[in-house]
Amino acid sequence: MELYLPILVLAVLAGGFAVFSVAIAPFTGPKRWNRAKLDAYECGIDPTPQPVGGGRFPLKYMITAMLFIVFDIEIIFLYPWAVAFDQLGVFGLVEMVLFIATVLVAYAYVWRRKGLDWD
Amino acid sequence: MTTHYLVLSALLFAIGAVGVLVRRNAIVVFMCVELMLNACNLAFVTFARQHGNLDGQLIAFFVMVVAAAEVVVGLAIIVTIFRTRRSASVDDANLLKY
Amino acid sequence: MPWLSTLIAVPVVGAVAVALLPKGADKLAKQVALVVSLVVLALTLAVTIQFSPRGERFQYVETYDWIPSFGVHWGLAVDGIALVLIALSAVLVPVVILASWHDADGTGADNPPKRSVKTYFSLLLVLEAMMIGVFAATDIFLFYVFFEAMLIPMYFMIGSYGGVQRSYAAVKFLLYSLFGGLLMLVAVIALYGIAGRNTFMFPELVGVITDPTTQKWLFLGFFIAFAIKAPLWPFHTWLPDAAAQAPAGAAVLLVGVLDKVGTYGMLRFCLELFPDAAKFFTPLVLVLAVVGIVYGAIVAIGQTDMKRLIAYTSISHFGFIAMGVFAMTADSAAGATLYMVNHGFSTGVLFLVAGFLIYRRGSAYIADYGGVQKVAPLLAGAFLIAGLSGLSLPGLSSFVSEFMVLIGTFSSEAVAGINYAVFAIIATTGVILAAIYILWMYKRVAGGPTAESVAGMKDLNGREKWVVAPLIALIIGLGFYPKPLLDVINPAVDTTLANVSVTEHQAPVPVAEQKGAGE
Amino acid sequence: MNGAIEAPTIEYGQLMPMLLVFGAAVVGVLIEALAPRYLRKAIHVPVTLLSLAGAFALIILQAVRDGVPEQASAMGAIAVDGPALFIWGVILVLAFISMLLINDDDQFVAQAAAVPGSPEEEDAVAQGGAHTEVYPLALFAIGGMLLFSSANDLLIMFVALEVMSLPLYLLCGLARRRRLLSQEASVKYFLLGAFSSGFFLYGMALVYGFAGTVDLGGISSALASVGGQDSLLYIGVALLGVGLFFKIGAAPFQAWKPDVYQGAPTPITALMASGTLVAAFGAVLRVFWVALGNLDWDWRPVMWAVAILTMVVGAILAITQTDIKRMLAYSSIAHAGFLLIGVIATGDAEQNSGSLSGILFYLLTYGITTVGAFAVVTMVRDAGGEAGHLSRWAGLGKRSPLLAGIFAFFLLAFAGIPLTSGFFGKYAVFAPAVSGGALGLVVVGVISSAVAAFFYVRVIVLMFFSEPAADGPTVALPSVGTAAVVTIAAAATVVLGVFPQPVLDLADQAASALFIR
Amino acid sequence: MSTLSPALLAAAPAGPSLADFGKDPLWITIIKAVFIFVFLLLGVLFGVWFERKLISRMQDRYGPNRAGRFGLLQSVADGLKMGLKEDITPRTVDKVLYRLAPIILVVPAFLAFSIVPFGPMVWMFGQHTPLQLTDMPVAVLFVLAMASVGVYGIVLAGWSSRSPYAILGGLRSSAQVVSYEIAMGLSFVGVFLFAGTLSTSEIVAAQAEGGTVELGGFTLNLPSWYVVLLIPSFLIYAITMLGETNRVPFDLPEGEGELVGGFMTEYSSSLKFALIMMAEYVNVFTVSALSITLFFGGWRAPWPISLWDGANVGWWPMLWFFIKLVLVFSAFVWIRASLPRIRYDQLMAFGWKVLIPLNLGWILMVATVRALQVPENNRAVVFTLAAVVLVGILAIWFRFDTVLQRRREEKAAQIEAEFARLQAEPEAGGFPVPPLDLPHYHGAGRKEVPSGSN
Repeated sequence: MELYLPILVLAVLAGGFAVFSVAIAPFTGPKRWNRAKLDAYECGIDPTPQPVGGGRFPLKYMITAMLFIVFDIEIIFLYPWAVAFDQLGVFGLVEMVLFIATVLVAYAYVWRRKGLDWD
Repeated sequence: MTTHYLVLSALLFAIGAVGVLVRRNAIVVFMCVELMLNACNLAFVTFARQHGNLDGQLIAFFVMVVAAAEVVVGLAIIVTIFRTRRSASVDDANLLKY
Repeated sequence: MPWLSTLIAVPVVGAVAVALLPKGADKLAKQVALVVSLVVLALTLAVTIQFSPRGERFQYVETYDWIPSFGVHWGLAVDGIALVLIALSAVLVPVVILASWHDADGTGADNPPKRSVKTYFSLLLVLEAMMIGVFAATDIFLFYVFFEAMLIPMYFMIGSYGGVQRSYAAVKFLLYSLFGGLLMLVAVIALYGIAGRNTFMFPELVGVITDPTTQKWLFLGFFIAFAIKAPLWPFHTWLPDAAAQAPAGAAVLLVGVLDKVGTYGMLRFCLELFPDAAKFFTPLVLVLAVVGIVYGAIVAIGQTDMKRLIAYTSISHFGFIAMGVFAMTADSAAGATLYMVNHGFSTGVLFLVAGFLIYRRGSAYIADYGGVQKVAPLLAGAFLIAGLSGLSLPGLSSFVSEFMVLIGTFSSEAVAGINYAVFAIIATTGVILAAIYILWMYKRVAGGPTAESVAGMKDLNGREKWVVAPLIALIIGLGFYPKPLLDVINPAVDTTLANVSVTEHQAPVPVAEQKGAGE
Repeated sequence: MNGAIEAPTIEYGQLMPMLLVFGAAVVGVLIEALAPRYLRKAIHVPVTLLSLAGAFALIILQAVRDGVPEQASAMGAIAVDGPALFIWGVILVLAFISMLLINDDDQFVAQAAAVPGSPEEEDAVAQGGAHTEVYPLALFAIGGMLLFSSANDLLIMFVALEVMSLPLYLLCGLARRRRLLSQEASVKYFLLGAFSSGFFLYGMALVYGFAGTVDLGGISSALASVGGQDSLLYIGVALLGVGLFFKIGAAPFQAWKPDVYQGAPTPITALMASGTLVAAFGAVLRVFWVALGNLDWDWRPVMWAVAILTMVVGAILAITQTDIKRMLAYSSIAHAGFLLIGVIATGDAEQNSGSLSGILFYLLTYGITTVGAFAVVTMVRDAGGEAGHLSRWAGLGKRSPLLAGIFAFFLLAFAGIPLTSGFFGKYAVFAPAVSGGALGLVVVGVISSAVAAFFYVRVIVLMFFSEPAADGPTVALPSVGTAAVVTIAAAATVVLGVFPQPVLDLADQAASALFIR
Repeated sequence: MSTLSPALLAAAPAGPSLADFGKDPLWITIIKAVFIFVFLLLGVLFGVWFERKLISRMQDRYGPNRAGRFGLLQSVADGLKMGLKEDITPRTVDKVLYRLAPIILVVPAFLAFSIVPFGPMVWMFGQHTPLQLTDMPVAVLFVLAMASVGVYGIVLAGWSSRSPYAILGGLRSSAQVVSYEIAMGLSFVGVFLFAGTLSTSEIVAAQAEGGTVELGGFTLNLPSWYVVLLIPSFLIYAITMLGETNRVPFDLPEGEGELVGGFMTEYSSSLKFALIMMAEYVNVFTVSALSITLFFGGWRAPWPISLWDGANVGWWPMLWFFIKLVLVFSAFVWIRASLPRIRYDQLMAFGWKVLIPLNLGWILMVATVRALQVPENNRAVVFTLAAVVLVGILAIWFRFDTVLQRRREEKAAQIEAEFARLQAEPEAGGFPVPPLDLPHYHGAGRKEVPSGSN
C-alpha cells in the first residue's frame, strides 16, 4: 500500500488545484450577459438542438471501441508474458506465437471486412 | 479488513443483479451485468489477498477478458435489434411468448 | 429351431414386406397379410401339438443375452397358459384380416376417406408379433417392452382407421395404457434393484422378494398397470371408447387379445412374484372384480351403441376373469385362463358380426336396426350364437369357464374372515344380467319387424362366412370338449398356484387328470 | 528477481481433439478473411466436417491406443477422463449431424447488419448467399462445449462456458426468416445468459474464498478437511448451481429456453438442444460430483426440488404450447429434469458409475433424437419459412406419411416408448436412481413422462388423425444433408432402441473409472 | 538478468530498485509530490513559451519577445489573462459533467508522472531516498491506465457540451487516443522482454549496461539503451506518442480546419480551458519522460559523460534527465514545425493497419531472439519457430504487397480509362464538365492514389 500513498498525495494536490481552478473561474472574470454567447457554438448559425444523451453516433466509433477492447485485452496478456519470458522458456514462446497468430487471424478478418476502414 | 471489500463486492453484485431485473433499457441491463462481473473481480482479488495466493488475481484477468468478449458480442446484438426497432427497451421485445 | 422367435419374426417380416409393397397394390397387400397370418397360425399349431403338457413347465425355452448391462435377455418360453393365449392370437389374426378386408378401403357410408390400406395390414401383423411376444416373454423387461410397444400399432389402428371420435379414443387408450405401463416400469426397475440378481428372467425372480411392504408396493405397481389393461373397474373407462371407435377387426384384437395381457399378467406376475401381497390384496381385487361384473353388466344394458355394449359386456367378463385369478384355487384359475380364450372367441364374433351390421347399415345404434334375422338369417344366427356364448349358455364355450370360475371362487377357503363364496354369489347375478343385455340387444337388432333401413340388407357373403365359421365352430367345439385346452392349462395353473403356495392340490398332474375327466 | 516460475507443461496429445476443433475454427475465420465470397462455403464445409470427424477419430485413437489418461492434463486444468472422452464423442457426433443441418441451405440471414425490410437487406438477399461466419462460430461453440465438459477447474469452466455461449448468442440472431423473432431471441438469450454467468462467477468467487482454490479436486479436499460449515460456501454453491442450472434449462431457470429455441434458426436450435445440453451436464456432473461430492447431503435436497420442479414444469407447460419448437423446448426442459435424477443418484463408487453411465447413454440418445426432430422441423415449410404453429402440422401424415412417421417416431422416442432409444435412455437413468434411493424422484419422473407423453401424442394425433388444412405447409424436398440427418437420427433411434448393448458397454466403460479428481 | 556477468553487475552504479520504494516518511513524500506538481506547472509555462519560441525560430521569426526577457513571461501573462476572462457556460450543457471533465482530464495527467524516475538514490534532508515519487511492479501499466482515464475526460467534455462539434470532436479524439494507445502498449512489450519488469526504476537499471550475446563464436556487446536495441519499438512509440497526445501531425480533433476546436469547442476561454491546455502539455511531458525512461536510459548520463564516475550518482542525473526531456520536447516542436496535419481516415488507417501488425510481428521477432539468449532453451525449437514466424510475416507481407499493387494498378487503369473517355467526349454523362486542368483529369500518372482507399 505504501507504494500507492505518494500517488494519493499527488492526486490530492492536483485534484485540489483542478477543483480550485474550476471553482473560482466564475468569480475571477467579468459577467456580461449576452444571449448568443450562451448558445452552443456553431459558426454563428442557430445551434442544432442536440438530443439528451447525445443522440445516435456513427456505428464506426463503437466498432473502434470494440476493437480497442479486444487488443487492449491482448496487451494484458502480453505484459506478464514479457516479464516472465525468460522463465517460461520455449513454452512461453510457442504459446505466444499461437496466441498472436490467432489474434492476427481475427485481425485479418476485421481488416478484410473493412472494419478498419474509416468511410 | 478484507470483509469490507467483500461487503462492497456483494453490494455491487446485488446492485447489478437488481438492476438487471428492474431496468428496462437493454444497454443498461447489460451494464448491470458487467457490474456484476466486476463485483466478482473485486471478490476474487480480495480472496486472493486473504488466501495469499495469486489464483484470484489471475482469475480476475480472465474475467476481464471474458467480460470484454461479452461486451463485444452483447453490444453487437443489442445494436442490431436497436437498429431494427429503434428502441432498446426489453419490454418492447415481446414477440416471443407462450 | 427357435420356434417362438420364428413366431415373432414371421409377422414382423410380413409386416415389413406388406409395408414395402408398391402403392396401389392393396389387394396384394391383403393377400400377403392373410398368407403370413396363416403361416403363423400353422406354426402355432405345430408348436401347440409338440407341446407336452406334462413336461417341463416352460418349454421352447430360448434365452439370449440382449442387453447384458441391464441384465435383459431375449428370453422366450411358453407354459400352458401362455400357449393357449398365443394360439388365441394366432387364430384371431387371420380371421380379423379376412373380416377387415374392406375396413380400410373407406367405402363405408359414414366412414371418412381412409388412408393407406397396406399400412393397416402391416400394423395388424406388427400387432400380432407383439401379442405373441408379450405372451412368450419370460424376461420381465422383455415383457414390458412388448407390453408398451404393442400400444403403438393399436393406437394408429384406432386413430387412423376408427370411427368419428377416433382420435379422442386413441389418445385416451394410449395415455391410460402408457400411464399404467410407466407405473409398471417403476415397479420393474425396483424389482430389479431390490432383487439384486442382475437379471430380469422371470424364473429367477420368483420368490426373491420376501419383504411384505416391498411386495405390496411392487404388487401395486404391476397390478395397476394390468388393471388398466384388463380393464378392471374403475380403470375401465377407456375401453368403451376405444372399442367403439376402433374398426371392428381392431376391436376384436383389442378386447380379445390385448386386454388379456392384463389378466395374464395378473396371473403370471402379480401372483407368482408377490404371493403375499397378492393374498393381502385379494379381498380388494375381488371387490373390484365383482363391482366390475355387476357394473359392466348394468351399464351394458343401458347402451344404445352396439360396440359400446359389447365393450361393457367385456368389462363384466373381465371381472369374472380377475375374480378367477385372484380366488387362487385350481378351478378358478384354470377357469379364468380358459375364460380368456373363450372370451376372445365369443367377443370376437360379436364384434365382427356387429362390424358386418354396421358396415351394411352405416350405424352403430341399436335403434337403427330391427328384424335383421328375417333378411339376413345367417348373420343374425352368428350374432345369436356369439351372444349366447357371451351369456354362458351351457354347451357353448364360455359356460365351462364361467362355471369353473364361480365354483372355484365359491369353494375357496375363507381368508381373513371373509368368505369368498359371497363374491361368487354376487357375481352370479352378472350371469343373469348378461342374459338381459344379450337377449335384449338381439331382440332389438334381429328380432321384431324388419326396419325399413335394414330391408335390403345382404346376408353373409362367402368371405364373411369364412370369417365367422371357424370361430363359431370353436365356440361350440370348446363348449362341448374343452379337455384339450384344460389339459394344457391345468399343469401350468397348478405350478403357478404352487408358487403362490395356496393350491389345495399338491400334485399337479393327477389334478389335471381329474379335472379333465370331470368336465 | 521473483520466485522462479516453472514453465507449465501441456499434454497436447490428449487435448488434440479440442485443439483441432478450435484450430479449425480459427482457420474458418481465416477463410472468411481471405477466401472470395463465392468460394467460402465450398471451403468451409469440408474444413468443418473434416475437423469434427478428425477430432472424433482422435478420441477413438486416444481411447484405443493410449487408454484413458489417469491424470488431468494441462497442469490439472482439463480432465480428459473416461466420461470426458465419451462426452466429447457424443458432442462431436451431435455437432457433426447438426453441422449437416447447418450447412444445408438458406437458414441463415444474408446480411445480419441490415435492418429487416430495408433495401440493404433486399440487396443482400438478391446477392444470395448467407453469412458463412456461421461455420467458424459454430466450431467455436463446439470447442467451448468440449472444454466445458472437461474442465477440471472452475476458471476453465467459466471461460469455456463463455466460449460456448458467446457464439451461440450470435448464431441465435441469424435466422433468415422471422428476423425480429430471431433477434429478440438473441437478445434475451444474451442478457439472461450473461446474467446467469454472473451468478456462476460470483459463486465461483465465494467457493474460491472458501477453499482458496478453484481446482475441483482442491475444492473437494478443502470440503473434506473443513467439514462444510461455512455460509460462504453454501451461498457460493447455490450461485454456482444457478449458473449451471440455467445452462441446462432446469426450472426455475428455464424461462429462456422456449423463447430462444423458437427464435433461433432451427439448425442452431438443434445444436443447442443437443450439444449444449450434453456439455452442460458434463459440467454439472463435474461440479457436483467431483468438487462438491463431499457436500452431497447438503445439495441433494435442493437438487431433488429442482429436478422435480424441472420435470413438472417442463411436462405441464409443454401441454399449453402451440408452436412446435416451443414444445420441443419444454420437452427439453423435462428431459433435463430426468437427467438430473441421474445426477442425484450418487452413492458408493459402483452406484456412481452406474448413474454416470446412465446419464451418458441418455445424453447420447436424447441428443441424436433431438437433432433429428429439429431436422424434420426445418423441412415443414410454408410461405413465411418454417411452419412453426402446431395447427399447421395438421394432417401432415396424409400429405407426407414418411416424414410424419419419422417425426412421430422421434416423438415416441422422447416419450420413452420401448423399442426406441428414448426408452433405454430413460431406463438407464431411472434404474440406477432406484438403487440409489431416489425412488420418489423416479416416480415423479415416470408420472411426468406420462404427462409429457400426452403432448407428444397430441402432435401425432394432429399429424395423422386430423384433416389437412387446405393451405397447409409443404414439405420441402430435403437436401442431402437434411436427409442424411433425418436418416442418421432415425437409424440411431431404432438401433439404440433395439440393440443398445454396444453403446451401453461404451458408456459403462467410460463411466467405470469415474472422474479424475 | 541471467546474461549479466557478475563483474558487470558490480560495475553498474547502484540505482534504486522496487525494494527501495514505499519507505519514505510522509513529509518526504509530500515534498516530492509538491516538487512534481510545481515542476509540471512551471513546465507547462516553460513549455508553451519554448514551443512558441522554437517554432518561431524555425519559421524565421521572433516569437514572443515582449513580456519579460526573451518573452519568458508570455505564458504567465496568457495564464493570467485566461483567469480573468469571462467564464461562459453555455445554456445547453450538462452542468456537472461539463465542469467535471477538465478535472478528469488534468488529474490523471499529473498522476502519470508519479512513476517517472528523475534520478538515483539521493540524500534528502537526512533521508536516503530515490529521486522518484513512487514505483510499483506495474508502473508502466499505471501510466497506460491514467491515459485511459484521461479519455473519459475527453469523451465527457465533448458529450456534456451538447454541441455537434464538441460531440464529434470528443468521439474522434477518444477514438484516436484509444487506437494509438494499443500501438503504444504493444511497443512497450519489447522493452519488457529485455528488462523483465514493468517497474520504471528497474527498467532504468536494466539499461545501465547492455548484456552480451554469443553468436557463432563472437561475443557481441549489446548496447545499453533500448533505443538502439529496439529501434522499431522506439519508432513506433515515438509515433504513438504524437497520436496519443493529439499533437501534430495527429492533432485532428482540435484542428481548426476540421471541427473548430474539437471536444473543447465550448470551453471557449477561462480557467477550464487552461486546465485542458495544461493537461495536454503535461501529457506531452509524460510521454516524453516515459520515452526517456524506457528507451533513452532514463536519468543515466549519455556515453561521453558516463565515463565520468560521478555522472550517475547524487543529484547530477536529474540534470541529464531534464536535458533529455527538453530535447525530446524539442523534437515534438520540430515535428510540429515540419509536418502537415493528416486526414482522419489516414490517421486511423495508419494506427490500425500499419502500427499494430508491425508491432506484433516485431514482438515475435524480439521474443525469438530473446529466447535464443536463454541458454537452457531448446534452440532447434526456437529456430523452427523463428523460421515459421519469419515465413509467415514475409508471406503476409508479399501477399498484401501484391494485392495492394494490383489494386493500385486497377485504380490507375480505371482513372486512365475515365480520363481517356472524358478527353474524347467532354459532355459524357450529361453534366457540364469542369475544365480539364483539374488534377484528377490529368490521369493517374500525375495523381497520387489516396492511401486510405486500399
